[in-house]
Amino acid sequence: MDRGRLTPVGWAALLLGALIMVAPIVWTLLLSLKHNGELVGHSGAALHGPYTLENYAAIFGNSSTLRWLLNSAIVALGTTAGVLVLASLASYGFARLEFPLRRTLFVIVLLGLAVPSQAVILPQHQLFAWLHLHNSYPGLILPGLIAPFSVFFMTTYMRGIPRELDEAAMLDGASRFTVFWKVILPLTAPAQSTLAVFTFLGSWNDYWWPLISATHSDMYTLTVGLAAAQMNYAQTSGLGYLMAQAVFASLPIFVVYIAFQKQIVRAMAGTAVR
Amino acid sequence: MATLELSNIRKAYGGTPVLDDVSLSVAEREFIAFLGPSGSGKSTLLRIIAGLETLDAGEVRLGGERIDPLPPGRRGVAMVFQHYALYPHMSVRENMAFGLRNARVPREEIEARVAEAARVLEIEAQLDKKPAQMSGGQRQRVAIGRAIVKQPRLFLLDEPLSNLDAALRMRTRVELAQLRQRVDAAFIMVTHDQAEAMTLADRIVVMNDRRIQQVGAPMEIYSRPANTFVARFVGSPAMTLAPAALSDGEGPFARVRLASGAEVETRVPRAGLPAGDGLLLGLRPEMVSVTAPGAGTADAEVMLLERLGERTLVYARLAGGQDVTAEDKGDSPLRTGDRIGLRLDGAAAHLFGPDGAGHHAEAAR
Amino acid sequence: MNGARDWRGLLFVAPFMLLYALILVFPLFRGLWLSLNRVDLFGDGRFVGAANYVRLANDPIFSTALLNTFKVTLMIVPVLTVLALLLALALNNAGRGAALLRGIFFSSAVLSVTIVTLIWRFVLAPDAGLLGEAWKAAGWQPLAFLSDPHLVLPALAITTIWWSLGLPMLLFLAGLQQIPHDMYEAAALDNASRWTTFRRITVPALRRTIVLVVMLQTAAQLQLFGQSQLLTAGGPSGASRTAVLFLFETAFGRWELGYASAAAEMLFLLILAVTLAQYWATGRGREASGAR
Amino acid sequence: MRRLLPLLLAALALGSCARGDDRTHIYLQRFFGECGAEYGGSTDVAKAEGECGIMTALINRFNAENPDLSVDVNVVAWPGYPQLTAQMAARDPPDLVTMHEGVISDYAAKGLLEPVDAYLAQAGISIARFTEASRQGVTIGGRAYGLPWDTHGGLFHVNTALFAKAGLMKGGKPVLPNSAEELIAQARQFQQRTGKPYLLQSNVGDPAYAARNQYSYMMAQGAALFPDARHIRLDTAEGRRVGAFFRRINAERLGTLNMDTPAAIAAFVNGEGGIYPTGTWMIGSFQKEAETPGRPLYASYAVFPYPRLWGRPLEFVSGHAWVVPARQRSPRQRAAIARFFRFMAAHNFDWARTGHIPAFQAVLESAAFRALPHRADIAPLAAIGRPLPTNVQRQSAIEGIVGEEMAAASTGQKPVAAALASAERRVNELLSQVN
Repeated sequence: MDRGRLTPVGWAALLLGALIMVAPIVWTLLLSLKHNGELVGHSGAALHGPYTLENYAAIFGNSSTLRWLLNSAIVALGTTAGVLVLASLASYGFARLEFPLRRTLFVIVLLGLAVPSQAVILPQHQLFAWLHLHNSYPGLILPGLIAPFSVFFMTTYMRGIPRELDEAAMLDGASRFTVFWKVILPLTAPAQSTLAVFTFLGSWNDYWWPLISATHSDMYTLTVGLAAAQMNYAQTSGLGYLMAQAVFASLPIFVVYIAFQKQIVRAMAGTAVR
Repeated sequence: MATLELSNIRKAYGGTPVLDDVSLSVAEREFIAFLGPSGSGKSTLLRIIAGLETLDAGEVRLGGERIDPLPPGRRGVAMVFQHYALYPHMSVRENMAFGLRNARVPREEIEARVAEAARVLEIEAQLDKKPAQMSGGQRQRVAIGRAIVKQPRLFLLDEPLSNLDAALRMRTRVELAQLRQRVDAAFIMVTHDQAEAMTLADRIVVMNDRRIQQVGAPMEIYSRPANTFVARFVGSPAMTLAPAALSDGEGPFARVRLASGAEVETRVPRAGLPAGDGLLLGLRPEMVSVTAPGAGTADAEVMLLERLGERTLVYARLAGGQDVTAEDKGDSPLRTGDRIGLRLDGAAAHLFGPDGAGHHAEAAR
Repeated sequence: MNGARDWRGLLFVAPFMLLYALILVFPLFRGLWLSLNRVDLFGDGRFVGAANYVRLANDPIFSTALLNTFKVTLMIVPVLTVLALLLALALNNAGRGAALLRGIFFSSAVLSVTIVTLIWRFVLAPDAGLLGEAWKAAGWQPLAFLSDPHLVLPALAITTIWWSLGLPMLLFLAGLQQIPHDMYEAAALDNASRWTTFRRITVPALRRTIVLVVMLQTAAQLQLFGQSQLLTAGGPSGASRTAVLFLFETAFGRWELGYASAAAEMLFLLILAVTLAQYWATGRGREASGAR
Repeated sequence: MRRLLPLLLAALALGSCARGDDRTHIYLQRFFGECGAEYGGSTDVAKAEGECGIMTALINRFNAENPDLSVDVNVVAWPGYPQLTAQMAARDPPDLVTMHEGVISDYAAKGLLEPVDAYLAQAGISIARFTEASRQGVTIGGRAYGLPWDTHGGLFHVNTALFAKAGLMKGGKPVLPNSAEELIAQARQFQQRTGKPYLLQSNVGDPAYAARNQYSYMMAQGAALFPDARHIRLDTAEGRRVGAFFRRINAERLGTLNMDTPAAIAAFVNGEGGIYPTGTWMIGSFQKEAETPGRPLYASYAVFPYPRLWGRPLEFVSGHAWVVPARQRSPRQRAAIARFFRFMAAHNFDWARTGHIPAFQAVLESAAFRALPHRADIAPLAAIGRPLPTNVQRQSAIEGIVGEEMAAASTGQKPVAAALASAERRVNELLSQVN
């Protein structure tokens, strides 16, 4: 949009902001490139060389970080896929179909918007214990699947799709499911991407649930794993390695974001189109 | 033999009736227009035929087979939607093929039918485009094409021309007329545009207030409106309806007196007309001509002139306050405020009873 | 609609609703029941009625935690919303520089809370942190962000704002792209100043996005947990203990499941109240739920 | 999404795929940090350094020596009790867990831990071989609930170079105070001469520091901290004396106020202060610094138990123990646990290289231990160390509360009396809720 170029002051503020955003990350990067021993008590040593990749080599050499990364990816992708499937199905039902209790059920879902996950996390923990779901991927994924926001969001979006399309498809002999699958679902692509980004980030950054559900280190997600590794002590003697873990853990998702930045914004914009 | 048979259809939306005991029979290859104001139930009726709405009572039969319990896709009908309802994510080809695929028509046949429809509609070059890349007129053709390929027994058109600009509307009207010549199916078109209905339809079904008001050929609807609603709704500008009382008299035809005192001799048989006042005299503009003051049936004042080129519409007010629309020649010298005389052509006038039912001049038959 | 007014519609919503009932509705009521019991994590308990709630009402630690939660939310949400909006306005163009800056401002959102707190300890700690070094270089006494009870909540707020800027910015960017160009052209023809254009056109057009951002962020920040636990452990002297940290400590540190459940219910009610109040205050609840 | 799904399923299958081997698995959960990168493959215990390194190497070694067993290690963030509690609530606890002795009673009282007498017997370990502090630490009601593994407590880590500069060295040894007044005087002298803080304190995010001070110096004055299993007594003359003393130190800026543990460690390593009161566990790391030429701490490191300030030289100690959560186990697993106990007992000396006091009397008295740097100086800890009473539950949460309140008092955020009263009230309320 060509409306109003930024003033020099605006640019300066923007660049300063960018610097504030970036400085801690650059600092982390520098720390991760230093020999651990050099950093004991002297984190300032990271400002100058020599730099080394040994901390990254160590991650690949022998460490749980890769495993945690895999877990995080599985949980975040699984949650995202699950949310999209469940929310799409349910939203189609709520947006388009008539069935007994439809309004009641939808109101129940809307009420769920106000339930903080913390309000139910303790009984959830009990429940998952009874179901023997702790320390498993389903155990980590399931609580993320029931976000009422996803249904609210998708239903709202689907209601914006002209009903004529459903009707045309029904006249074209499509079954309810075909209408959903071949006509409505493709049209929700922007909403799907937006929801996917939200869900993925939320799941990737979730802390408390994996903290109490994934208690075996081979089931840790990155968040919990790094918290376990990040003892006070490690901050002193293994700082470089710790930071390398942090960088390594953030890299994949960052790369994905950079690669899809445009699509993500466009998808979000598309979410409100029409 | 009737293709489509609607019997005693009733429909209500939660207590509010929208269709009340509607019956209709459509002949083979007939083109029917549902004409009526919005809220008259015409769209609901169309959607009931399509299967997009359920009915509360009654039956829909197509080719003798009862179709109202069937899902829309199995009724052998095709529909062209007001906003086309093209699938935005599919190409034109896919849009047209979608219904056939669902019906498991063999692939070669699908291709053949799509190609034929595209040829007829002259959209062959657009087959791989998405709807968003096309103009409104092209989309309209795709929507028609999507209906054609299904080879339905009945086409349902929901206000098909309302989204087009005036020029395109005229062209498409012609094309629709040509289309019906080519295909072996009946057509039902919902419209609120009487010109569209008059030009395209074999018969017009005028609907209002949950009911069919009149069914008939276009000219019959125009010249013998069944009731005041039809009289007012069909024809532009609308027919003047002036309160009138039956004058005493002996002749076979009714003579009525307007509030202004003017008397009009009609050709409507006196027999069958209710006695006393409470009648309405119906006059189309072409039945009212302008004369010098005092020279006509009644005197009036010009309120407004609408110059249409080849003729001029004169909106005038009689002494009793009754508004009348008259017609004058294109280069009429009249000006607003002029006193004029009006000659009411009683021979072509209509009379409507207190129940609204129309009584028409015998000669018009 | 034909053939749809039947149970088959239920098939579409059933997978979600069943899970929802199992994982959200059931625990919600179970939690309510637990809150009426004196029960530990291992299930030995007895019904005590409202005793847990009475205790909560008289527990200064809990009220401090609640107060902290509200304070930190109030520190975060307005600043975050305004910053994200300003950024979106500044970066809403197609240039390469803007794309790069968008990437930079979003980058922190991909970090997990563990990493964020790890990084920010090194920024905030007065004796070893980036800010401390900067302050010292300027010849000032470094601010004790993590140990001064007056600075610790702002420290959490700064960390959180830094961390959470990305998504609201993205939402605003998306919202800005919705505003028809001709509205700006019309405004330009009307000789509207930039400020007027912003106030009369941009803000109203973004109203729904603003409401969305504020509501989402408020709900999220009222549940702030990881930053407080990992960065300050709730200290000093509970000055940064949030309601959720209280809940966590009570449940898993003190094993008092019933008491923690009561705290969870209180938190639930508060968030519900705040959300409803916002919903109400924006006056367009109807619009948000009805339309797109 | 359609492309991702198969990938996801494959990953799931891979992840849940059972390891098909016939080794007996026991699941071990510990804190001490994760250092697989450095010690992941190492079985050379003697070369390992630090708690994490030595622990990792020891377990690697055990796995290597026992090919029919597999100890699967789970590293949790210190102290790991919330997670352990969550696991137990989920009825899925590990087989072996590192636990502070003060915490054992919580779990033992609930029947969540197995008494380990049988394992000890099978491993040929007699309780009589434990040090007094260790024996007390793991015994509840006459039964042993864990294999004690060390005794640890607070120590004054001293920078002797700065002490020399401050004129506080005598006969090559730092001069430590023998009373509260003396400490203040020496601290003032130290700060005057060096311009650096006398005490480096980790008051931020480390409630254990303030709690340790409070416990130790109240015990030293003969105060009964826990008159019974349901009560703590802090708001006493002794308690106020300790609280006021640390308040005074901070009011006079004789100690640092705003450091967290990493900052305090860094400060000490960089020679930024005289004394860093922290635990036994830092000896190894600091000694390494002291042996590295060019480092600020080079050849200027000494370490001693907390000095007596009032009453008797006593200090609060705790210990690490290996405990066995109650759950179904096969005889082979039980045998494996016994073998693990025997192995760990045999390597108690290796663990003592971290700086902790060994749990076995024989190791404590061994020449090898005495030959380790500073061990002669800290050995008294075994004698003057006093664990908390094992009949009081929730010691971990109590330490958190006491530490939080006393840190607030010592840094001046709260009046001492108010902090003591508040801590007492909170702890007693907590204990009253214990079922």
